[in-house]
Amino acid sequence: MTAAVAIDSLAKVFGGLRAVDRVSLEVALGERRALIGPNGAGKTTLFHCITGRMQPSSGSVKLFGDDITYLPEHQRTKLGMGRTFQITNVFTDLSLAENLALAIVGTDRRKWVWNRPLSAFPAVREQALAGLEAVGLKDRADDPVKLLSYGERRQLELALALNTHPKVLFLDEPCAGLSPSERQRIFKMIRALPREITLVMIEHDMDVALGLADRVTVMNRGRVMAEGTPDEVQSNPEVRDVYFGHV
Amino acid sequence: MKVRSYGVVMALIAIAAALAAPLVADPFWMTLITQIYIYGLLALSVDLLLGHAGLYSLCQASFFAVAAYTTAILQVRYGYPTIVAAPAGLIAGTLLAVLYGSAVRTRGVYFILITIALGYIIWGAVYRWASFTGGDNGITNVPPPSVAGFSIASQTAYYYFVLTVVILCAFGYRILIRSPFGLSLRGIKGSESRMQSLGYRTTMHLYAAFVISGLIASLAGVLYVYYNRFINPVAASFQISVEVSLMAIVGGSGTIVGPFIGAGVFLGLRNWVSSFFELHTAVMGAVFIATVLWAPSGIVGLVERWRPGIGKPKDQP
Amino acid sequence: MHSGILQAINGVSFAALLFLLASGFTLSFGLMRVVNMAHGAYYLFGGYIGLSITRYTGSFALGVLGGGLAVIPLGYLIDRFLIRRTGENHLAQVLLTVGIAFVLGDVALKIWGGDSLKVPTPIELRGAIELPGGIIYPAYRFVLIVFSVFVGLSLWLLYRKTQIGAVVRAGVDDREIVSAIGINIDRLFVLVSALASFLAGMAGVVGGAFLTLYPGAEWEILVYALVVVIFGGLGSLEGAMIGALIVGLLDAYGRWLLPEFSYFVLFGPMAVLLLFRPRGIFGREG
Amino acid sequence: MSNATSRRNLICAAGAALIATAFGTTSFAQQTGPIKIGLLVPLTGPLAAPGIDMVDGFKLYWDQVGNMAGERKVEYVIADTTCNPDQAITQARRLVHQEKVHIMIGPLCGHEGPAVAQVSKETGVPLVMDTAGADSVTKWDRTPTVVRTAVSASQIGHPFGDYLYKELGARNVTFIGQDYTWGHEVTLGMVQTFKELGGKVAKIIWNPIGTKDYGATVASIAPGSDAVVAVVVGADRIRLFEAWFSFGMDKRFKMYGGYWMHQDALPQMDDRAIGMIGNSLHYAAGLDTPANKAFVDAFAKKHRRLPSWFSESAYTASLWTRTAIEQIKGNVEDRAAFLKAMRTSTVQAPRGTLKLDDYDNPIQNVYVTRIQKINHPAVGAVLTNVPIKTYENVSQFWTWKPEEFLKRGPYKR
Repeated sequence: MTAAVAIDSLAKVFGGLRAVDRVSLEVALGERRALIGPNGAGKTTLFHCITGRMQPSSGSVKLFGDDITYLPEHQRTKLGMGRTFQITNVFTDLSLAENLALAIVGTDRRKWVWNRPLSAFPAVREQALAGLEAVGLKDRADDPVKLLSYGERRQLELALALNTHPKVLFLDEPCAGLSPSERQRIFKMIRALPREITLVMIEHDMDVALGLADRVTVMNRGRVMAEGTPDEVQSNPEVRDVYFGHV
Repeated sequence: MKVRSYGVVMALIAIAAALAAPLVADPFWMTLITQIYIYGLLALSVDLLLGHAGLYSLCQASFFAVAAYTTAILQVRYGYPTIVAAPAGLIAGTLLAVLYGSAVRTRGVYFILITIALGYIIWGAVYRWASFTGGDNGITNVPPPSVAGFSIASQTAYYYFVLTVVILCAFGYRILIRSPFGLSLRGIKGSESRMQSLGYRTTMHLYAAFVISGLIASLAGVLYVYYNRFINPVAASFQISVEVSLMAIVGGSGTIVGPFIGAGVFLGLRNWVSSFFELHTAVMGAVFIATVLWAPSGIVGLVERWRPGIGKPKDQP
Repeated sequence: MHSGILQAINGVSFAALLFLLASGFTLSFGLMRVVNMAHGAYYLFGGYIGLSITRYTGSFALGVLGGGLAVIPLGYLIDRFLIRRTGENHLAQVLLTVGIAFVLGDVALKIWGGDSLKVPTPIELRGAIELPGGIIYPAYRFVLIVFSVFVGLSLWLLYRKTQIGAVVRAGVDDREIVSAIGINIDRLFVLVSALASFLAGMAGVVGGAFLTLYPGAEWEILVYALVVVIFGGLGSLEGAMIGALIVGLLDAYGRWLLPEFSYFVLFGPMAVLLLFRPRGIFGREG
Repeated sequence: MSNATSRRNLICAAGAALIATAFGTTSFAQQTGPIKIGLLVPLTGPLAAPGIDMVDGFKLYWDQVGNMAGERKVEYVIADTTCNPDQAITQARRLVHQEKVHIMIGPLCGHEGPAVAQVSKETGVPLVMDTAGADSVTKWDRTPTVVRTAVSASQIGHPFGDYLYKELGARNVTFIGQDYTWGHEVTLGMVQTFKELGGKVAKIIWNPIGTKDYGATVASIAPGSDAVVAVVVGADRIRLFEAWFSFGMDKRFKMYGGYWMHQDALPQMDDRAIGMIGNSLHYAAGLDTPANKAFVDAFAKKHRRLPSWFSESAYTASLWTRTAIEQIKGNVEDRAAFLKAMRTSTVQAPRGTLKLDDYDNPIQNVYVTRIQKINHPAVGAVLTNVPIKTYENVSQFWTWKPEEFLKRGPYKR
């Protein structure tokens, strides 16, 4: 069986700095993988290279066996890749429903329709409301995003990614900057996702990461330093030294 | 649906006023209002990019001028009828937009600068290629538009013609910006990176918007040449591009009426102030400074602010 | 052959003036991310003030200095109270500074009138000097080239070899770093913006001595300055030098060899360059 | 423009008085209100200075005659065209429809000329075209309601070509021409007469208006030229002057101003200009006639400078207009009569005796001038143009038959 995501000795160099240093990684179909490591370990850069935001300096990325290393980002999305951003990246000038509508039509040809108003697509509206309901924001569908709290925006961030119907979902610190109770909320939403969706998630919060993930990859200084089940990783002395030593 | 009915009522009042204008206004005001419609349309073309897609194009005068020149040259020099000359103008301006559209590969300041450069190329061409464009003197005596023996010769008739075209354009524009495509432009303005990750090839969307904007500018150009019966290189100048974008901002960027209100304020002010105050350019400059600093959403934005209780989505039943 | 060399020197002398104007523009963009379309108006204002000083005192050198200095407070006030309020919104900046340029242009028209005025140069600079090969060249322009090279060299040394320059360069690369290491970025901004204003005002005086000053001159020269920074890359001092040379030479040779296409010769290559290298020759990608 | 529209506009503009026109009668209800004249000039923009010269000449005349014409008071409105045809059209329409002027005078910039002529055509309000010199206005694109009191571009060019060959003895000439319509027509007018006599054009160097650096221009003068002729406008006049001397060209070539050292530019030039041929023009401030002396003295006394041809032009346009108004006894509501009076009267202007030809362009003297320093009581030592050769009663068609000229078509580069 082919892996959902397969990365082969991927590297990204900025000037003289190797932000990502020959990382190889395989995530199986349906797997939930957490990516942890101290600040500056190269996790987000690795994410950007996988999702197409950045071009890797060398190495390759495969999605369901197809080489997508040089594919533009929007085409990756069509192949079933979804992502969230570490720094909330939603459309603040639009309403929540419009945010979701953009995600819903983004992967099909309706995004090019110019001669009919959006309101002529009741299915999109319905889907948007359903999508908002899934993250508990349905009653705010017509509010502008401006009025949302930070925590609610994080929920919308997740809803946007989910509504491109991803088969593989990359979550970049979904709980970044949230209060413990808000974390729990997001955590629950992620946990409730259907198992068919392969998850790759950067997470600082060890409890969240370990409680959610099937397997954990630990990065440090651009390299993978350990990989295994949460238990294995937790008991790895090297990891404890580098990572838990700080906590 | 209080808001919608309010908007509809306002639109109807505006249209009724526009229809009645020739009955009360003297010929000078009629020409001025016609001019406002045409420049408003050009400002609207700027605002499709500026207010929706977040791109600031400073070469809109190029499409305007190329369309106007094409129509004028075909009519005056080669004697083609309006039915050929006007569509040819539209096509020529739009083709230029298809060509210049490659500018959407850049963003931000670079986009602004490249469009300035592209604008200067057209200006230089119409200015220097005197044997074809009439150079500085331009092309005069463009006949009134006439189709199948029916000529729109009187000022009032042309006024109504322009009004009809502008209203149709405004409706079309309204559908466009409310369509999924229109929404995608606002999405790109909000966050291009997010749009890409949602599956949009953003450059293509911007390119399409650029071409549509060029088409609207070309339409304004064709309307202009039949209005003024005269065209010269000033129409292609950087100054015009700047002025129409200022109209869009002053009126209210991202709205449909805004650019027209802006055109009215700009042209009205210029004609009014210049009749008694020497430093009228300074007055104009001061208006822009004030708009940018204190009323970035323009006159429409100010009106919205002073209209409590209406226009806020929360108040919907 | 003879003409070819003369045109080259012509191009270089025009480049010398363009560099004075464009270097300030490009530096203030590099550090503060400010696109200042009123830069041409600074040029015009500096030129007019320098002209008045020269007429009053009879000293061209005082005029150059005074024209430059006089623009500093003007630039500071505009920067501090108007441009600063737009944050990093380039669009608002462009509109705002266009508005400012309109106001300044009209005020200048009111004060100095609509005639094209020439800044009087000292009598010893009015003649021509003979170069080897029998080429006669205006002494003034020769001095302008020397002056501009001197200014360019000083700027380069300031930029590359001093503490302040290092901080400015760091600021161009990453503003957060500069704030993080505890440097008062505001004071740095004021310094660079004062320098940019000074250079523009000074350029107005030295330019006004051979291009004359008149209403509308601010836009004509600004367009050239924009082309310079587009060629060179926004924010790069070296780019401004190379860009000024390219534009000066393209302008001189273009008008000599292809007079009918002189606008294309200047703007055509620029448009093509921008399409393939949107950030100019020295601009940084990404 | 259809009859319907022009009639509508006529009615709007002049009111009941014009109902008579519709009946084709010759008796007009004479109005007693003031006569309103609209002056269209650029007060801002690149040609603001000549625009102000025009305003000064215009006002001087009406002050001198106590703002009266045909026993009616004269009021004027000055509109700023900014040297932009678009703005010129709008302002002309404003003058006609809002200010209800009876007559328009102006504009200044060549390219505004056809634009304002069009408004005159649309509305029927007579236009006394002043200073805007586009050849076509009195040749190929004539408008019945437009008469010209200033000059056609090539009218001043033709005599200079003749002078260049016959009196200056030039045989192989480089021309420096301003690259826009006025520049083309003046320059190529010279080239035409010069070539017909057997002269050879070594090179024509075209410079767009606002050329910053004349170094490139003077460097590309054809080496074997025995003379260089300059046709330049605006700020370019001073830049060329600077470049000419600082490149040491005065030691290598003979330079003649075909259209160059006008009175408004001379204060920016200096004594190096003395002795040079400055212009070939229908007016020179140094013209030694009583009429001109009176005009120059009055102007200098008031404005502390000598009048440029723009000032004289607006002065004369006003004089001519008033002469016509006097002839029709102030009945400016009768536009046809006014235009007829303009076309038939002979005017003694500061620049000489003027009369319109059959194509509505003045037949007038053209003066080739030399720059001299004179002492004017009101201004002091000042450089000015002094005529050294007068071509009398020059037609816009020079010595050709009008039909011949018209068939040949406009001068184009």
